[in-house]
Amino acid sequence: MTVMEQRGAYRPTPPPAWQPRTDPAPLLPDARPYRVLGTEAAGRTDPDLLLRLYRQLVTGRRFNAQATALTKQGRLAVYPSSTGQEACEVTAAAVLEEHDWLFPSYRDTLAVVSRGVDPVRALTLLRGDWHTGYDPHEHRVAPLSTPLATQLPHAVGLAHAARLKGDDVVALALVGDGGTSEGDFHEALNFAAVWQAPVVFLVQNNGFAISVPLAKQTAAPSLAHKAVGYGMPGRLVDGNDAAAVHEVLAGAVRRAREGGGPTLVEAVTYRVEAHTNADDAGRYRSESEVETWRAHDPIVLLEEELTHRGLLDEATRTAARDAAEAMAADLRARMNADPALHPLDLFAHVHARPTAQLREQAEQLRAELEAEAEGAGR
Amino acid sequence: MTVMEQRGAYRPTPPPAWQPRTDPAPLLPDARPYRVLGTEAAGRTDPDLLLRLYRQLVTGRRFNAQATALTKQGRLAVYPSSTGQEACEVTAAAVLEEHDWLFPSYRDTLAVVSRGVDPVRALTLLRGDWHTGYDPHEHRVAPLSTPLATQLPHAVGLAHAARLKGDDVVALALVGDGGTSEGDFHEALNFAAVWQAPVVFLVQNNGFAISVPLAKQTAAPSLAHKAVGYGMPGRLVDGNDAAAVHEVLAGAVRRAREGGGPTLVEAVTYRVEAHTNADDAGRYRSESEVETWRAHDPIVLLEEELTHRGLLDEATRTAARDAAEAMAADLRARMNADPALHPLDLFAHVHARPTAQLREQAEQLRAELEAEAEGAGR
Amino acid sequence: MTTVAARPATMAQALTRALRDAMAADPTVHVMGEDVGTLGGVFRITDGLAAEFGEDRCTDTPLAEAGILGAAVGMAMYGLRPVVEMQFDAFAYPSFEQLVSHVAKMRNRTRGAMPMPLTVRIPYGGGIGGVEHHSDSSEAYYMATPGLHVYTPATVADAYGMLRAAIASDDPVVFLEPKRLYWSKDTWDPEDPPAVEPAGRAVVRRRGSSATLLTYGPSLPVCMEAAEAAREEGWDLEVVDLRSLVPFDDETVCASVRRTGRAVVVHESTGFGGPGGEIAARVTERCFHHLEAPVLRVAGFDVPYPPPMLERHHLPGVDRILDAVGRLQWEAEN
Amino acid sequence: MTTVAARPATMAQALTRALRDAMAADPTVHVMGEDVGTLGGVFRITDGLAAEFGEDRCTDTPLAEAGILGAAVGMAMYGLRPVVEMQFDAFAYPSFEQLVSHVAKMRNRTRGAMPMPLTVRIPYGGGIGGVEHHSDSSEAYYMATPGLHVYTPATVADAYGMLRAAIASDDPVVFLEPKRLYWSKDTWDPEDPPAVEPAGRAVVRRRGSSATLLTYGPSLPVCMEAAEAAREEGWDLEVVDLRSLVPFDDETVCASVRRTGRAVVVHESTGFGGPGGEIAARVTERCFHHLEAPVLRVAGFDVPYPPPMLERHHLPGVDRILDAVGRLQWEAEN
Ligand SMILES: Cc1ncc(C[n+]2csc(CCOP(=O)(O)OP(=O)(O)O)c2C)c(N)n1
Ligand SMILES: Cc1ncc(C[n+]2csc(CCOP(=O)(O)OP(=O)(O)O)c2C)c(N)n1
Ligand SMILES: [Mg+2]
Ligand SMILES: [Mg+2]
Repeated sequence: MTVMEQRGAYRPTPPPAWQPRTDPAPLLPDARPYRVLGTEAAGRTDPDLLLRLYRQLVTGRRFNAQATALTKQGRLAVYPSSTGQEACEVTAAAVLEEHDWLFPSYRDTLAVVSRGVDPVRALTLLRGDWHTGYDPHEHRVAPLSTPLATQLPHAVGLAHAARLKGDDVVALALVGDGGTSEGDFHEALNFAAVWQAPVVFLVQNNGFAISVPLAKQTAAPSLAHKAVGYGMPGRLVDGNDAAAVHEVLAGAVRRAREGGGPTLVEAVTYRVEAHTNADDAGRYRSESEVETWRAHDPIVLLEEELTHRGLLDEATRTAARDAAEAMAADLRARMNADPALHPLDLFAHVHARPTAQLREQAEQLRAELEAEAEGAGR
Repeated sequence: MTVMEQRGAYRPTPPPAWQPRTDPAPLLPDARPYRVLGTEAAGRTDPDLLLRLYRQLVTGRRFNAQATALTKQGRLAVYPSSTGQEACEVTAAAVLEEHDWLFPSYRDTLAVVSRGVDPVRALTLLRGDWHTGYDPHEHRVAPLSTPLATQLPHAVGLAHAARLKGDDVVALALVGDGGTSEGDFHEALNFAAVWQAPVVFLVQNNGFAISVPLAKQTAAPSLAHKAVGYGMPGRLVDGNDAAAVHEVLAGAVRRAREGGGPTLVEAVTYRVEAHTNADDAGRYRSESEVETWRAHDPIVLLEEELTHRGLLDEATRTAARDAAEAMAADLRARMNADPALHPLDLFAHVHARPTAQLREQAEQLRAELEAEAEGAGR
Repeated sequence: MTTVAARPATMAQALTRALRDAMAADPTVHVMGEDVGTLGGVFRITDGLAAEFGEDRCTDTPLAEAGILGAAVGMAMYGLRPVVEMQFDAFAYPSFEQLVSHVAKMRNRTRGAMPMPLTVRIPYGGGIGGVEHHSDSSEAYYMATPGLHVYTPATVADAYGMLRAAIASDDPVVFLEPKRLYWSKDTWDPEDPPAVEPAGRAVVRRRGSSATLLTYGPSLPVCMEAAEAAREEGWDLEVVDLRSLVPFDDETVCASVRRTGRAVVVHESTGFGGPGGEIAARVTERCFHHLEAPVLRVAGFDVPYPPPMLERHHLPGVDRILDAVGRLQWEAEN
Repeated sequence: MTTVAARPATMAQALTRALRDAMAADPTVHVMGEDVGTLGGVFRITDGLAAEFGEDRCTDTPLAEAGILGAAVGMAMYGLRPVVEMQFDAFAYPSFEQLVSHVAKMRNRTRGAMPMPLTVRIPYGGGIGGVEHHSDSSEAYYMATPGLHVYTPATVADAYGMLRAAIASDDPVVFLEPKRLYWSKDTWDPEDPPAVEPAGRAVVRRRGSSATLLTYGPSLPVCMEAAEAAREEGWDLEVVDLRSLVPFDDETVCASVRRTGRAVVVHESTGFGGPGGEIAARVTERCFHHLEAPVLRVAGFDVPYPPPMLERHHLPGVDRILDAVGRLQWEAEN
């Protein structure tokens, strides 16, 4: 009797019903980054939106250049530029409603500014006069987060809290490719999926974490593929294609708003400049690699599309450029002054009310400052 | 002119070459847990292996029962039983070569014992006389790890170190379903994949993290689906089917040994007893749910297969039972004695050489103990 | 609420009652952590809360402490008052970055715009026969982190009052619960809870004139016992329960030490780098000319917390406290 | 090695040289961390190591500090001597659980069978105009963790010698590198490195008779400057560089304080709960009858580290040190 024949008579104990908790198929990202500009999909785009994004990209690029220049003039302690990534930065702000929240990472000053925060205030951290220069509640922008990926659970918690309260709030959280390796990334995505929190995670995969290229960061097919492990959809998009980023992010935000839960979006882009003004990118990558990406510049891509559609005349270009220059001039002027500093602020916000010890320490500093002033007065 | 017609003449800037870093398709787990016993695949199994596993399961079950009994007698501080999960526990040890390493989680005393560690030594942690009772190098078993998931990066580091040295070592690391939510799980899997370290991660998904059911732990299609996000294969297996677990783990170990890199295996099983002897499982799950799983018991499954194939006679059963009883009797006897304690060991291994301060403190304790002994002697 | 007993009540019951009352009084109070919902926590402190207030108010989270605390930070940003339970002291460590870099600093970072009115409850300390990682005294880490408040009750009534105060605080509070006092009983009546008083003050638990024992949490009962035993030796010891390690009540502490002229700090935490150094140093700075002897410390040894069968040798006990009191240079007085 | 300059050398160069020599001397030494390979680290301390020893010996890891340290633990289990670089002080916090629960405890847990001969290099402290999270002084956390050694060099020669000693140590060492001294220069000759001496000893950097400044790392140069300035006020200050916070060199420290009768502890770390409490307390315990005044502390304020434009108000400077010396009750002497 063969084993096969035996099977007929044999009724093994059935396993308890087992079901995949969600169907994995729709969670998987496309095989290649989604593009709109220069593809058939571009025909569906709203010309006004494209023009608006164009103006913002031009201003954004200028902002990055101006901020980098300010480091050279000693007006900023450091600036991590998002040049080349402006399509992600401005779009992250553009897809949100006023009552939504943005959770930026340390590189995302441009997204913060695009959301309406006064550039001078947005740059406070990098200028060095205080850690955060704006009231997060005013524009619903969390502080720029320096410890990588730590802002992601904050976004989840805030979105969850808003949903519990019945408020219409979506949180969009930004993180870099390097940040996806941190445990906090994992924990945040898991919480978001379990709680079905209205959060969108946008990973700007700009190819590097300082000097470390993506290949040393992950062996995943794409970062968007991480989504399936949390039971949320992963979307892969060309991060230099502003229209594509807009469509994908807007869709994810809509989904979150409608109760569909979180989405992980990976935008494939490139950090065209060095990590910060203090970094020497020549130590870890070739100029020719950078050149490839300069050719795929988000502004150029959009200009080509707009030009092709006859939407970009010289007047529009000039207006965009002028607006950017005006922003830069204003920023330059306002940053070209020493901020008013209050040394006793050191003690003002450590606790709701200073402890007796902090009051003593503040008194000590006050006395020192007075002595200093007297000494200077003499 | 329509947009479509325009496309013809328009050559948008091409994106830089983008390739998924690995093909995701082969990384995805099967849609349902892989089974062998009671399926056609059972015909391929080695009868000797099945019989060996059978004997180990019977002994393992008895070990769990005996250890739980020892808590009632006050001989163990606590015991987290792996009853119902013995197929995973004994197989995790069975698939390894002598020079491989096992990284157990706190519930895996049975895996440690199955690897050859003296049960009394394996139980030292839970008895409470020292944190680890065995020399990890002797059987290449890391200490039972209580902080969940923290042992996973250790396994990766060890496997990586061995590979750098050119040694033939595979590390098999155990973790629970709850442990997969920790950041360390994420970081370990990512490091393993980037380094292509010879590690196998076995998640025993036993349905609960203490009281928290899997549905509150993750929204993923399965825990095995997390693998794709790291670029390693995910395998889903019926954790109560010893033959299936053996086949899948042995395959993953082989792959790792041959330089194919890490694998994530999710074994779907069930914690039949309470979290520990101190837990009251009735507070969070129904007896009927437990009953469903008792019917899918790993020993019963294997007995059915063996019986059906005519491999299990009464003598074999009796021999297995007798061996288990002998193990239990020996364990009972040897645990039924107060371990020799050396209070000054508190200071012996904090550093390679005790600091001056620790020497002082040891002297203080020695004096106290002497005074105590004198007092008792009086 | 089914578990609140009539008097006498345990510290565990008082804590449960505090959570319940805080949740009833303020809909923004949310309890979250591992096993806090259906199970009511491994120490049953959150027992009944999910049933009474729903799982959205008392939530079983995934098993990830950084995620729990990080999510709580986000919830606090939105105006909630999260009360996080860490299952054991050593299992709070994964959330250390969230605690130090965000919880402690968010208010300061935003010039007060984003306060962090959250409470992190951590069962701490040893003496319960716990296996490794279940008996750490981690208060030194939290004391060294500006921006946090650190409370630890030692009595049933304080467990209630201080937990209410912690939850009501607009600042983040690390609330350290001495595990081995969970089942300590007192005649405090849970049905008639005391008014919530602002924490931050130490209290003299026993008046005495010979020397002051400065202690907190799990070591308070040991010090009370030592003070009783000291009478035989002719010492009349004062015992101060610090209650709040941050803010530190220099006033009460120094008043006592100035009165007695001698002090011993007693805690379970390791001596080197532990809380006792700070306490002894600041008392000495402030009371130097009143001191007849250096402020001594009785603490856990400078070793990783021992396994259950050896912990009695590690924990400060009555004898070790009396030995230290004996070393307070009594001859020098004459 | 292309970056090691002729004398005088910077502390950064001495550290690089120490790593290089350690790697050359012992094939089990592996350097790992974020950006340590191709880039040579953000402070260039690992510059040239990947080129000389290959990427398997000096490895750019994924961006995950717990993973880095956890993997290093596993590598140490297999007999390697990992040297981990944390990029900045505050970015070591994600690895806190691995450090406290494993690195510090593994040897003890296994009765010596599994030592952890690994080094965790952490650039620490402020004064470099760093934005938030780039200037923390986190030594109190590590001092409070039994099982770790904690070293911090203050001179170029010590940077070399102590890092070699840390790597050679069979115990885990948290090696705190004062960032603002990275570019400090000394005539130490990298081509003729001093013999590696066992760390764990303090050293008197300046002899004096009036009072002792107890300090370490970034505050040593400030104290030396203060000692010079004090001469104008008629004080002849002794300066002790602690070098090793764990183990602590009570002998050298107490010998100095007994000689001078007065002491001030100086460090950047916040005062409350910071290292100074332990230091002051243990000095007082041991030298009480030699003290003319309480041991005072000059430390960072009890606030989160300030933004660059305000840090000068936070950091202990010469004036604040002299003020403290002035409060050492000089009248009482007469
Ligand atoms: C927890 C933590 N570790 C390390 C750092 C130091 N650091 C700052 S930026 C950076 C690289 C970030 O790379 P990525 O996430 O890809 O963002 P990108 O800089 O490309 O925008 C590192 C390692 C940090 N800020 N936080
Ligand atoms: C870091 C950490 N957090 C919390 C705990 C407390 N704890 C012990 S077991 C357990 C549940 C573990 O669940 P799972 O990972 O599924 O393993 P199982 O118990 O089912 O084997 C928890 C929360 C711990 N040991 N470590
Ligand atoms: Mg990047
Ligand atoms: Mg489980």
